[in-house]
Amino acid sequence: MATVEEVAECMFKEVEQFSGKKRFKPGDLIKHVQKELGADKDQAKLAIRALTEDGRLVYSYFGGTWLELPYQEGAAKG
Amino acid sequence: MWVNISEEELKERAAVRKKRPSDMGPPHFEQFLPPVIQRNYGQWEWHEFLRPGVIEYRAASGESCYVVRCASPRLVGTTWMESICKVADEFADGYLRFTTRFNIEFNLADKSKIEPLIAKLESMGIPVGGTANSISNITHTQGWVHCHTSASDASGVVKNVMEEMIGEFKGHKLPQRVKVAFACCLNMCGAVHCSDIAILGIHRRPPKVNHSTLTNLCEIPTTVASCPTGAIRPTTVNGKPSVEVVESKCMYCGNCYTTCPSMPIHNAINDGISIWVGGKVANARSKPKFSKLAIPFLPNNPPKWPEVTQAVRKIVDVYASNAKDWERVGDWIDRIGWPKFFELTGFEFTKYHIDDYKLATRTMNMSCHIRF
Amino acid sequence: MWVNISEEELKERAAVRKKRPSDMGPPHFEQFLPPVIQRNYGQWEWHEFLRPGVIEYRAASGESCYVVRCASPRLVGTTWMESICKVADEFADGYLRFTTRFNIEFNLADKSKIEPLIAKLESMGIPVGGTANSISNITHTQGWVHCHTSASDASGVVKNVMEEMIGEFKGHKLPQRVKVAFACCLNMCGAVHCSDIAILGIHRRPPKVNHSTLTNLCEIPTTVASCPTGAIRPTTVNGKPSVEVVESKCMYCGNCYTTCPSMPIHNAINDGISIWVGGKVANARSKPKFSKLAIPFLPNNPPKWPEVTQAVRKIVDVYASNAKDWERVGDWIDRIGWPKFFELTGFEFTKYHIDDYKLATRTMNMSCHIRF
Amino acid sequence: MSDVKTPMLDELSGGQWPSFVDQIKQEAVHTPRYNNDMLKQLEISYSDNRGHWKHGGLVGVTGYGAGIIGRYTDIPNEVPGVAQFHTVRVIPPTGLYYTTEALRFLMGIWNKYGSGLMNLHGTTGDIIFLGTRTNHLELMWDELAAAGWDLGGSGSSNRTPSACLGKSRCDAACIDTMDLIHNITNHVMDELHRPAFPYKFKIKASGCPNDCVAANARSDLAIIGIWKDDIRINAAELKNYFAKHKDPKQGFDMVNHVALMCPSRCIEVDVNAETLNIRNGECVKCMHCINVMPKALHVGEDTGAVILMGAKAPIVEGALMGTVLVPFMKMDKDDDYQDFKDLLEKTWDYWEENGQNRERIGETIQRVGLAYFLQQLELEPNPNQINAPRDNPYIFYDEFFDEEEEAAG
Amino acid sequence: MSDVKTPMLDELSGGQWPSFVDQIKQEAVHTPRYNNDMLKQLEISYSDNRGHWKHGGLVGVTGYGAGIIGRYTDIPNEVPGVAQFHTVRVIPPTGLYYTTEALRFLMGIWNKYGSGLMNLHGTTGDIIFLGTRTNHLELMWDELAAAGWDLGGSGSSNRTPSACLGKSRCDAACIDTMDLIHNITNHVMDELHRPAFPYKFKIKASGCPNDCVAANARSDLAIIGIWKDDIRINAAELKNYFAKHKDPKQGFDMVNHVALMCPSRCIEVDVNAETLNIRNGECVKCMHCINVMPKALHVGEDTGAVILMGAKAPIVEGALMGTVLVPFMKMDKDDDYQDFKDLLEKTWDYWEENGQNRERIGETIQRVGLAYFLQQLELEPNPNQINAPRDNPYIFYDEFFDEEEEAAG
Ligand code: SRM
Ligand code: SRM
Ligand code: SRM
Ligand code: SRM
Ligand code: SF4
Ligand code: SF4
Ligand code: SF4
Ligand code: SF4
Ligand code: SF4
Ligand code: SF4
Ligand code: SF4
Ligand code: SF4
Repeated sequence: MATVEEVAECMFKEVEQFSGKKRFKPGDLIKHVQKELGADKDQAKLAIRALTEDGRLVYSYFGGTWLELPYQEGAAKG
Repeated sequence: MWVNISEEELKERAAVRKKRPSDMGPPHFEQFLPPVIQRNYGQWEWHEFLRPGVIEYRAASGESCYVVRCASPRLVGTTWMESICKVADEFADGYLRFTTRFNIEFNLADKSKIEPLIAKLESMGIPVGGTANSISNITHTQGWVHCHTSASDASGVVKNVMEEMIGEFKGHKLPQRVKVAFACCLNMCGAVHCSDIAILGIHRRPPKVNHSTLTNLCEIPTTVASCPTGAIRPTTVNGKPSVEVVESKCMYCGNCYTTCPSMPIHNAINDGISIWVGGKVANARSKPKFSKLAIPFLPNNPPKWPEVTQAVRKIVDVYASNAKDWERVGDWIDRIGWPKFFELTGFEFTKYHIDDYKLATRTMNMSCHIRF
Repeated sequence: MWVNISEEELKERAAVRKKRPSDMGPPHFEQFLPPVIQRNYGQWEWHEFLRPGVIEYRAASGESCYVVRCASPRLVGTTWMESICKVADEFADGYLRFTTRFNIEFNLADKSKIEPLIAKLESMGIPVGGTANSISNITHTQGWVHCHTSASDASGVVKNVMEEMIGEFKGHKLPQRVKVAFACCLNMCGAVHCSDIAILGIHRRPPKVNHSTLTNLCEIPTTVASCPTGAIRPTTVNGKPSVEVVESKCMYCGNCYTTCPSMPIHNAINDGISIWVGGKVANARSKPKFSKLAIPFLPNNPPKWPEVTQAVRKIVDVYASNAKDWERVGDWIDRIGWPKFFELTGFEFTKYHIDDYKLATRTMNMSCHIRF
Repeated sequence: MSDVKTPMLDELSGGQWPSFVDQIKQEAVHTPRYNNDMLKQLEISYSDNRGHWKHGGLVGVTGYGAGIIGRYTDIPNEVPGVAQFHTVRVIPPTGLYYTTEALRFLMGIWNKYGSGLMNLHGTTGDIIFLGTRTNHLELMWDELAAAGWDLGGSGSSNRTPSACLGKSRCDAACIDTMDLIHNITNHVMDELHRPAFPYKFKIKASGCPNDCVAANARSDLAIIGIWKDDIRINAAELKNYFAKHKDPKQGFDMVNHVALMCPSRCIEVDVNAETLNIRNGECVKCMHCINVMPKALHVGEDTGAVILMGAKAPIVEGALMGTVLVPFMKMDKDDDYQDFKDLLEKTWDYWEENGQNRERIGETIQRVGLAYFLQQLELEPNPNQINAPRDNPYIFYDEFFDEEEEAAG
Repeated sequence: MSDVKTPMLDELSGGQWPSFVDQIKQEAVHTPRYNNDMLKQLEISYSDNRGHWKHGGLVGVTGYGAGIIGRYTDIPNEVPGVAQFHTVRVIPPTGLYYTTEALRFLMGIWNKYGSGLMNLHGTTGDIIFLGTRTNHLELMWDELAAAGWDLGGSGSSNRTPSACLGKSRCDAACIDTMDLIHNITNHVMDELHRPAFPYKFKIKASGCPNDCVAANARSDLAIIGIWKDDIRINAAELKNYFAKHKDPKQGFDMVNHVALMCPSRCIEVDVNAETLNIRNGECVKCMHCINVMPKALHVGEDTGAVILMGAKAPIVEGALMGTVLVPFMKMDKDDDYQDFKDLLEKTWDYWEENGQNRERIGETIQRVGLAYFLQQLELEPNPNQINAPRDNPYIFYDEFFDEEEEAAG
């Protein structure tokens, strides 16, 4: 059984790898770690919590909610 | 930093932030209930309207709670709210309540305070009413005050319509309650899809793509994915990757603009307002109903939006003089029929009124029930 | 050649065939109208039911036309029809008429002939009735007598149901007319989609492909194209081209079998009958309504189909004892609600009753209108 | 009687309702060459719980593409007499009135060329001759045609139109359905006999909204009589109904049976004053009050027809009732029903051009949208065409301001 | 007053209905750093007929994925004060009762960290603080949290649940909506703050079918109070209503206002005998008669809730009202509303697994079919879930006889 830290790392890598090409919903990442690591949903949620509380991933909201690497957004750029 | 906080405090805060409480939910409502309500919670036996804006609730204990309801612009500043708090302190022991339609309520245990309270509110320019067969406050949304996809201003239209309907707010002169709602775009954050009279801001043109800024500000795949109807597709403009919009697929929701600021949906001359009627939520008598299209387009005409105000006035007047007691707008129209509705209001019936979306089949008159 | 025509005549005919008339349409109806009807055509003022099966029509001239209506099995032989013609000659000056529900009508100018005519018909075993608040003849289709896609027999079921309903045919004892229809497959050549009580033969399994004969008898592309839902696709079986059926897409219409005899749709143990209720065509009171599913499956149980007969009896009895005067079955159910319908009939409510087709959204109870 | 053993069918012989089994048995005596095997096959179906027919699409008479439905047994060795057993559809006189002379002629033909079994009538309204052989078709048709009887529709044709008895005998008829349908049937002869449509097309006419020919539910194009002015009231007869109301033995209730059953609630009855008032502007012409009191109430005098389009059975897109295209059209006999024929023409033109294969006109309308369809047929939008306006905001505005122009102007 | 020139807005100042313009102008005096530019931008919108905001998706407070909506002006050079103008959603006390003390605390925070403008309330029911800057968010949140106020939902989260005032003041309440929603709100904290659903999810509870919080139309999961037994009648008060009926001055009509408006026509009134009889088995619990005579008629005593699912605004598949899932569920306080929580759990499990991106639960139900959805949630089919059974014959029979077996057996 993977630890919450490992689950978080797995999620982070997925987001990092596709940054700029694909966006992930929390649900996508949960399904990803379920598939990759056999993590359960509660673990996955704790991992997201750790990632966002540490600011490694940020939530964004565009129609729906996404998890992304922190960046400066277009709307703020003028 | 516009806030007056010292560097020190800032650092201190950052340190404790990790331990900041979270997920504590709302404070328990009990502490905010006026004593007469705490005492009689769940024991109410009947209610009666003493006058427009005032309701008496009688409990099994024999005690009564007197509610005085007054208007609020919903978009309030702390300055004004402070004056409301003062009224609550003076007349209602420091308790007050908001309704699900943004009105303010004072719950009194003491009947003798009703008239002085009303006098006070009126002196402050705050109308009392919105109960029973009135037009209560308008359920509405942000408009140009805060939302990016708005096709019209919410607060401005609401102000004008309520100004026109002030008599209906302050009186019980209609056959039934008339629930009015406003939403500034098809997202319909107001209750527009199920209101007696609904005012809906509409875009009529697809977003305009600003090809020069798009690649800087937005990711192409995300932008393409943002469209719920698949109207956006990648393309190349002047050798640079960009997107284009298939006009026939766009239903003007502005979702692409949410995702990508280079796709503004506003269109000063084509944005405007549509009017819908006959919706309701309550299960009283008929089942809940959706609002149906009455007027497909009225121009945005700030600051007074006279076309909109007049249209609402027309509907209210025709309804008031034709419906039976207790008949909601939608029930009344169902009884007299849509041909009569268009005849009585003088609104034009156009091809736009005929549904052509997924469930359109069920809106067609598949019968010989005809009215001449 | 089973016909007795000489070789000579055959040749002769072939010669003149080129000049055979065509497109002459129906003979003009006027020549078939009884004189009392010719005289008063378009001048009728009112009608009155003198007894079940007998209607008086009064014309402006003061003349009356008396109609006597009797049953017919619709599937008739020339032998029996000759005996009917004799009756028409004897009592109705050689005129007779068929109704849109296969009944036979004699239009009399002379009131005194009514009773002898009825006596004659009854002596021939032909019941008189089918007017007003009765169960008239059943609108039905071919069944095993002539159609290839039938999931049940039409004439057999109809015979059994009418035998059971003979009292309702001969009397005016129901709250309103009850229109019954039968169709042997989803094509619904009867009026099953809009009848008070509808009996529908149903297949429940897709056609079985006879791979060995298919290439001989059918063209693959035509067979594939024959399926209205695209459930058929080309495949290869034992090296030979054939087709396969995607089960989840098949809705058992038998259209493929029409095109290709190697795809029989019959299934002796899974074919059967479903019962539908509450449809109507007339615009009287409510708009025309579709029939709604009451019983998803009853077995084919020839020759008596007792399950079907009993189900119809149940519906008729519950309706007769609960509906108000003038209320059609569908209007009655709409008033008391479907939960009560299932309670009163004792029919089981199942997942099959819940619509999941294109317009299903509009069949869901999107309200708190609930009956306990 | 025939000596074919049919123990199961025999259980349906006799009884109080005329038996189809007896009909076949009688014809098995009369025309055994088909009907002995017909009985045999039917008994087999009753035992093995399935039909035994196969469709045959290739039969017909020279020059026509309609009127014959081919059928073959799937057990020809057991029942060679019905190895071929096709049906012939014959157009009946509009209104289904006959003389015995005419019927006897038809029966004579059928005894000669077919099984002697028939349906009077098919559900579309044709005379159905049930069961003959391919090589008899032309011969039979020679004789029918010579006597002035024509074949009915089938396949992707305009099917045999039908009418309620209308003005011939009914006090409610707003239009002369029989004259109209006779006229229209002759008008569509080519389309009826030489199928060229995307799919079948049915026309039915009822004289009033009671719709005794089920046009609203079973015809692609329904013509249903209606009136525009007020319901006529016969005061004297109305008094009689009030008297009936007051006599409890009569079981007649002017309030519950008339006023409260009016769907638009536009009838006010005062049983004491014996007055009945109808707000005709709200009346939906449903016929109910007229049906209940046929002596006192009558349809108006300014009559015409509602034209509805698109009814059909469920396959494929789900059943449809006809939807109102024209709320009121005069049915002008003197003008040879030209307005209606023009509409028919336009409908066919559009459908032939744009209908997909196996798509009934009702499905075409659903697919392209009613508003668009009306435009193509040059018909005006009218609120009577709908139950209610749209409740979704997906309006395809095709009128808007051109920004360049505005900017310039 | 602020010296920003707003000639158009000024036309909406004053009047009989409280003016939002006056509110902003007052705050422009009080908190000019945001509101002068707020006024300026709004005046621009009024002149050029369009909004000037851009969405910003990235703002939030650490650890939460909800509660903040980002906004930027698209003309930052002209109105730098609102270059950033985000909103903050705060969960209000269930039922929207406040003390002035509590309100003053909130206002104090907002004067310190934001524009001083707010919505009381948003249409979902949150306290909306309107307009602040990114770098103020955490600071403000420190103070709010310390005082026990929490942020509301946004994005693909469980949104802030809301309730009508229910038993706190209403004589019609069948369930204790405020207690229920307070409880549920605490129960969904994680789903509210850390969005992980396919799309938003809203829960609302009304105490009776009058539905004063519009749950039936505006919440993915609606809990609406109802009763199973008979409507209670207070005989003495009923007499008073009959008296009212007989006094023409009162404008009260027991027949027209009560009996004839009952949708199921299950009320019989005899004004002479002064009796009123309700056939409760046919009553659809619509509330109408109780609304008209609140002193004489009362909801029953065997109370619980209807659970409806799937209401939503039109985008994308068209608006939906909630559809009945469970016709009657006991709302058991002592059991901590466990039945309801179990249903919620099952719903989320199914939807998280099977919902498509941006698909509200109502759309999921439409897509998979209600019957199938019920099966997944282990709920029984019940005729109260539908208006009417299917009218199309496309039944997917998944029970049938296996031919091999039959043949063998
Ligand atoms: C205070 C409030 C609930 C709250 O928690 O805030 C409320 C309170 C009451 N409602 Fe309501 N309703 C409130 C919003 C609603 C809504 C929701 C809305 O307005 O968006 C509805 C459904 C709207 C709709 O159908 O479109 C609503 C539909 C009703 C009805 C049903 C009306 C009908 O269609 O017949 C009644 C029954 C009645 O009219 O007697 C009712 C009755 C009542 C009663 C009489 C119930 C009672 O016994 O306490 C309350 C006082 C009535 C009054 O104000 O006239 N209330 N009521 C809401 C006041 C809003 C406002 O400020 O105007
Ligand atoms: C003979 C008749 C039934 C009867 O026993 O009376 C009949 C018999 C057949 N119908 Fe029908 N239909 C008959 C009236 C109807 C009706 C009723 C009506 O016309 O009022 C309908 C429903 C209304 C409608 O048109 O929608 C009807 C809807 C169908 C359908 C489904 C069409 C659809 O769009 O949903 C089919 C399937 C097809 O066309 O492939 C069909 C197909 C057939 C075929 C041709 C089956 C086939 O594909 O070979 C049947 C030939 C049976 C046979 O053995 O002769 N038949 N068919 C009726 C014609 C007799 C006549 O001309 O008077
Ligand atoms: C003879 C016939 C017309 C024809 O051209 O053949 C006919 C004749 C009359 N119909 Fe009909 N209807 C005939 C089929 C129909 C049909 C079609 C059908 O049965 O498939 C309908 C629509 C079916 C439906 O709604 O599902 C039909 C719906 C009506 C109604 C409306 C009933 C209602 O829903 O209230 C009336 C009015 C009434 O009941 O007084 C009516 C009334 C009448 C009257 C009283 C009209 C009149 O004044 O002449 C006629 C005698 C009534 C009777 O038989 O009780 N007729 N009538 C048909 C007899 C069929 C039969 O043998 O039973
Ligand atoms: C603030 C509020 C309107 C208001 O002025 O009160 C609001 C504002 C927005 N809504 Fe809403 N919605 C608000 C209640 C609603 C409601 C009403 C309700 O909850 O009862 C609805 C209709 C009911 C429903 O949920 O279906 C609603 C249906 C939408 C939709 C369409 C959702 C759909 O499935 O059809 C969107 C579009 C989206 O989610 O992308 C949307 C999106 C938005 C966004 C976030 C626009 C966006 O994509 O950025 C708006 C942010 C405006 C801003 O400037 O802050 N908002 N939104 C309401 C929330 C305040 C609160 O928390 O109390
Ligand atoms: S209705 Fe549209 S424009 Fe108005 S607040 Fe909601 S999302 Fe924004
Ligand atoms: S406005 Fe909506 S429908 Fe149109 S392109 Fe943008 S996202 Fe798509
Ligand atoms: S309903 Fe089906 S089986 Fe019966 S006659 Fe029509 S097509 Fe043939
Ligand atoms: S029975 Fe109908 S749906 Fe099924 S495969 Fe054959 S043609 Fe297709
Ligand atoms: S449809 Fe009307 S006109 Fe025709 S027979 Fe029936 S009642 Fe008479
Ligand atoms: S015809 Fe029908 S709608 Fe018109 S008044 Fe009579 S009952 Fe009412
Ligand atoms: S929904 Fe019912 S219980 Fe709640 S406030 Fe309205 S009337 Fe009272
Ligand atoms: S609650 Fe509604 S349905 Fe029930 S008796 Fe009262 S009015 Fe009729």
